[in-house]
Amino acid sequence: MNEMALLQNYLIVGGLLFAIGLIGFLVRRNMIVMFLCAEMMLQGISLSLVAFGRFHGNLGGQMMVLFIITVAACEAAIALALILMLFQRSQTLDIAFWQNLREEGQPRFVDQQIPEEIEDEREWPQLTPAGVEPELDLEQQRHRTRV
Amino acid sequence: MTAIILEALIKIALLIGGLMTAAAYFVLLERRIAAWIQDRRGPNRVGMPLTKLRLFGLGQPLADGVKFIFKEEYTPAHVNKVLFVAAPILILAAALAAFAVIPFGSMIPPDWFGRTEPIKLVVAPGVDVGMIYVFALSSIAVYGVILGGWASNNKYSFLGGLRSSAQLIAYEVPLGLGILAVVVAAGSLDLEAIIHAQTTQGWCFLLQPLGFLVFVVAAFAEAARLPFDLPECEQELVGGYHTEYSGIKLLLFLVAEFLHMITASFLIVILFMGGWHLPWGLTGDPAAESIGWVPAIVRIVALAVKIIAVIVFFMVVRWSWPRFRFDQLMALAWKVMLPLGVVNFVVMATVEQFGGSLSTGVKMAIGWGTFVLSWVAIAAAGPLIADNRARHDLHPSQIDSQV
Amino acid sequence: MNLAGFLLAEGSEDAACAWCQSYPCLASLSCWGIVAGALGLLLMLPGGWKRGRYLGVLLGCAGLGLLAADLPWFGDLAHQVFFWLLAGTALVAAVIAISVRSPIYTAIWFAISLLGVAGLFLYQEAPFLGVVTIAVYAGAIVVTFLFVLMLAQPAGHTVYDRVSWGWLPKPFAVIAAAALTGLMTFAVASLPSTAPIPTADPIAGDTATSGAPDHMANLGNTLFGTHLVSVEVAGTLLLVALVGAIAIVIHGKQPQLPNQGVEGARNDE
Amino acid sequence: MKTDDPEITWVEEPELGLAGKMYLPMFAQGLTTTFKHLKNSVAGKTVTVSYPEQEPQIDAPLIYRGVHRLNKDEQGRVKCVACFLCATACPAHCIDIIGVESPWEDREKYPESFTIDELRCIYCGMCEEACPVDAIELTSLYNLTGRSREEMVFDKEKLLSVFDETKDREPMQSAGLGGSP
Repeated sequence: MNEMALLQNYLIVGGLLFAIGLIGFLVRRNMIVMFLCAEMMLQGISLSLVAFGRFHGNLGGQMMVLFIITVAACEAAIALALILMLFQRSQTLDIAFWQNLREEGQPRFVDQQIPEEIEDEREWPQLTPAGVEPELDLEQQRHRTRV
Repeated sequence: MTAIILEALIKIALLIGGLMTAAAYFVLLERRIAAWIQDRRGPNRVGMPLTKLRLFGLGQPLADGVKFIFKEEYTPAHVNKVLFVAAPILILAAALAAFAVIPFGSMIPPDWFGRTEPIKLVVAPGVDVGMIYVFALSSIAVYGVILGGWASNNKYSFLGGLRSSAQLIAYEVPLGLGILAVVVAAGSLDLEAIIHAQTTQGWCFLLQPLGFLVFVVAAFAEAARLPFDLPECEQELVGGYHTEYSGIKLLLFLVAEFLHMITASFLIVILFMGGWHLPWGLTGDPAAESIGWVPAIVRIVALAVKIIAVIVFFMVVRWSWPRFRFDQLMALAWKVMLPLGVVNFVVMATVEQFGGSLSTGVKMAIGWGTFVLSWVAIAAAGPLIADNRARHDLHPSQIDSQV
Repeated sequence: MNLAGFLLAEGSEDAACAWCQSYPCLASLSCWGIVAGALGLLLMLPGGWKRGRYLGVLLGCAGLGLLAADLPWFGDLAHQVFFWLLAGTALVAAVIAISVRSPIYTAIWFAISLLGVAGLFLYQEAPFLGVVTIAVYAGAIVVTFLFVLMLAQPAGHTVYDRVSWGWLPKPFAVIAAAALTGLMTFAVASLPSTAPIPTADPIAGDTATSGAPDHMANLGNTLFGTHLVSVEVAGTLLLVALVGAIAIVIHGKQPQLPNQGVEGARNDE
Repeated sequence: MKTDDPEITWVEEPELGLAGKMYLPMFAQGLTTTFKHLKNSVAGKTVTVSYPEQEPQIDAPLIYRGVHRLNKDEQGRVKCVACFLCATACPAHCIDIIGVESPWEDREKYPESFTIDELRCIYCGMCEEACPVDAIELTSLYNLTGRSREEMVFDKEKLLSVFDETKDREPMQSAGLGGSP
């Protein structure tokens, strides 16, 4: 098998994963999704490292990936704790909510337009709360069998 | 190449067929044992179809399967349809795929078609990371549970799913710690190599009783068997994460659960009870490259008998112990099993490193000494039984700031 | 040997594309592949035109196909198909992960992408890494993310999952990523095509044995030999992260009025 | 319930000893119990009966509440006097009586028709309690089955035939339980 071609393919795929993660990180506004995109970038880099390691015939690349996984685990623990705290304070996962952390003199970002939800909201039947006599409409009552 | 693929396919077919049949008959066995423990008789009616033969109810699994298949497969309107369907498929696939590296015997002699090397009785022989592969698939199974719970869009299912994923993640830590010492002693992650190591060193549950205990407790929790069946405790959560499921999808969940139990007992037997090995040379020379038919069959039977014994133990425990509360479950994982696993690992690693020349008797003494000492210490320091009573010396607002 | 070279060789030498000679990048399929992929991604990202998503999917697939066709071939069809099956899983799942609206689906597609990456690791004779990626990444980290998402996500699709930061960042992010990928593709393509002789690692041995039964032993030797200090540091880092996470959660639990944080954040201007 | 309610008396549970805290001895104890039951059941000592082959034994047939019967007196006449007390007492309204003037000297009325809807009956035994002449009784017949709803509505003849069927096994409760003769 052509080792060089394998390396090139792996590097391109790793680079693409990195780029996709980058776009996601810059474009999405949900904190957790942004975080997942950062993890995706780490995956792209891991792929390149493993490819290089194999090409050069030593295990250094795999070692790096092991440490990347370790760091990612630490990152996930801390980040999730922080995100939970932020969520408890703001009740939203929107990163734009915390934009008062921005630099001095920068204008505030305000959503220009909010697109309509594509899926229509459906109404689900709900149970009557306990202790309240349910109100049945006449039509329904007529069809009910009497015991 | 073709021969290898063909061989692997035959093994996969045998294994899946065998596992599905075994899961069905273990359901029957479980029901019979449950009945016997409760002084009942259990299902004993369904025998051969179209005849009057009853055969101790051996037709029951067939009837159960047919019933499940012909039940109305009801999908509630409020569920997330894609994930609702994907969850049971995922969990069953993960449960089955774990058996790729688990040996279901030793090997059979090369009698066929001019083969020279023996056929290993494992789908993927010589996988160097076998143990971690099983781990990886057991963590994939968590997806089935959590997605099934979430997609059902039902509070009970969701609570079941959340509980279960927390439980499965928490108990993976003591599970891994229990295995670590065995792996260090065997010097490999390959399950067959671990069996071979035990044939010379002695069975691990005699040498490392503490690790055995930690592993068995964690395996019970991973398989969600009764003292730890929080994901689906019927009394609190209706049915847990599969409350909304019916028909064949429910069957997939139930079969996957039994497969988890079978995996757990396979691992217990292989890692700690010597796999197919029997003492006094009953299973032939373990070091031999090739064996005759008699020891090959004796090995398969020995493995099967050990596994069935462990599964019967699983089933008897179900009716002997009450269920843990969720905080007790977590306390047991983090405050009891984790330290015990670490102690076991440190002691065993030290023995491996510095006491390689010690005799088996001394190693056993060290193992049992560690077990008794650390068990008594942890019982005296933090009782394993969490107190269920309300703290009446505190005002409610002191306990919970939400009040 | 790749598809572009193949076509150029087959095509008439007197190709009318003189400008192709002067701008070689325009002749390469991967250039157009990256452009198509970038456009497709732009259309697929949330906050866009609904119909455009289908067009985006088409463009994205076309881009990936062009790129795959332009990359050097292994010389073995089975390997080629297998590689692009795994890589395609990883990339397509990653694209879907960043373009779906529901964060739960993002996490699930990311997990599928991880499966693809793990498959690529296995294919690179790194079975340990492949399995560990599934066990740790997909099994623990992403499940924890799902856990938090399910606890924290309000019902239904939220506004901030459907919009981006205005209209500006989307095209710019995509252009930046496309430029990055394009540069890298050319850098990689211009690598010398003769492989250097693999330098044998003094401790771990060479790759020829890394898929062999003593792969784990080699890995363990390297990890706890050469990189022992790093292992200690990584362990310490894990411990610190554990303590830190618990500290954050405990410290953040201070009683506070329910709307205090909201007003504090909104009243900054 | 509030934990600080002064009405509540808190009882201290006894402290566990070391064996209790170690959990395993108690686990072994529990396992021994279950194994004992397992062993006994496998040896055949179960409490269940294999029903179609083996009839369950009803220990006290006189107080068992199964299918109704209408008792007859010594001359073979229905004992009922059509007083409607059972129908009044019945919480499920499953008894329907048409009373007409009696052809006999010793009572004023007798039931021309007496039907009980066995599917509607809840087998509470109130009719039996209410009856002043011990005419209606619940027998120990438990295996009441039928193929249609109509079949399960028992008329007077059916109820009297139940008496004929069961009178040898089960004496009238008036004799056994000290009621009026």
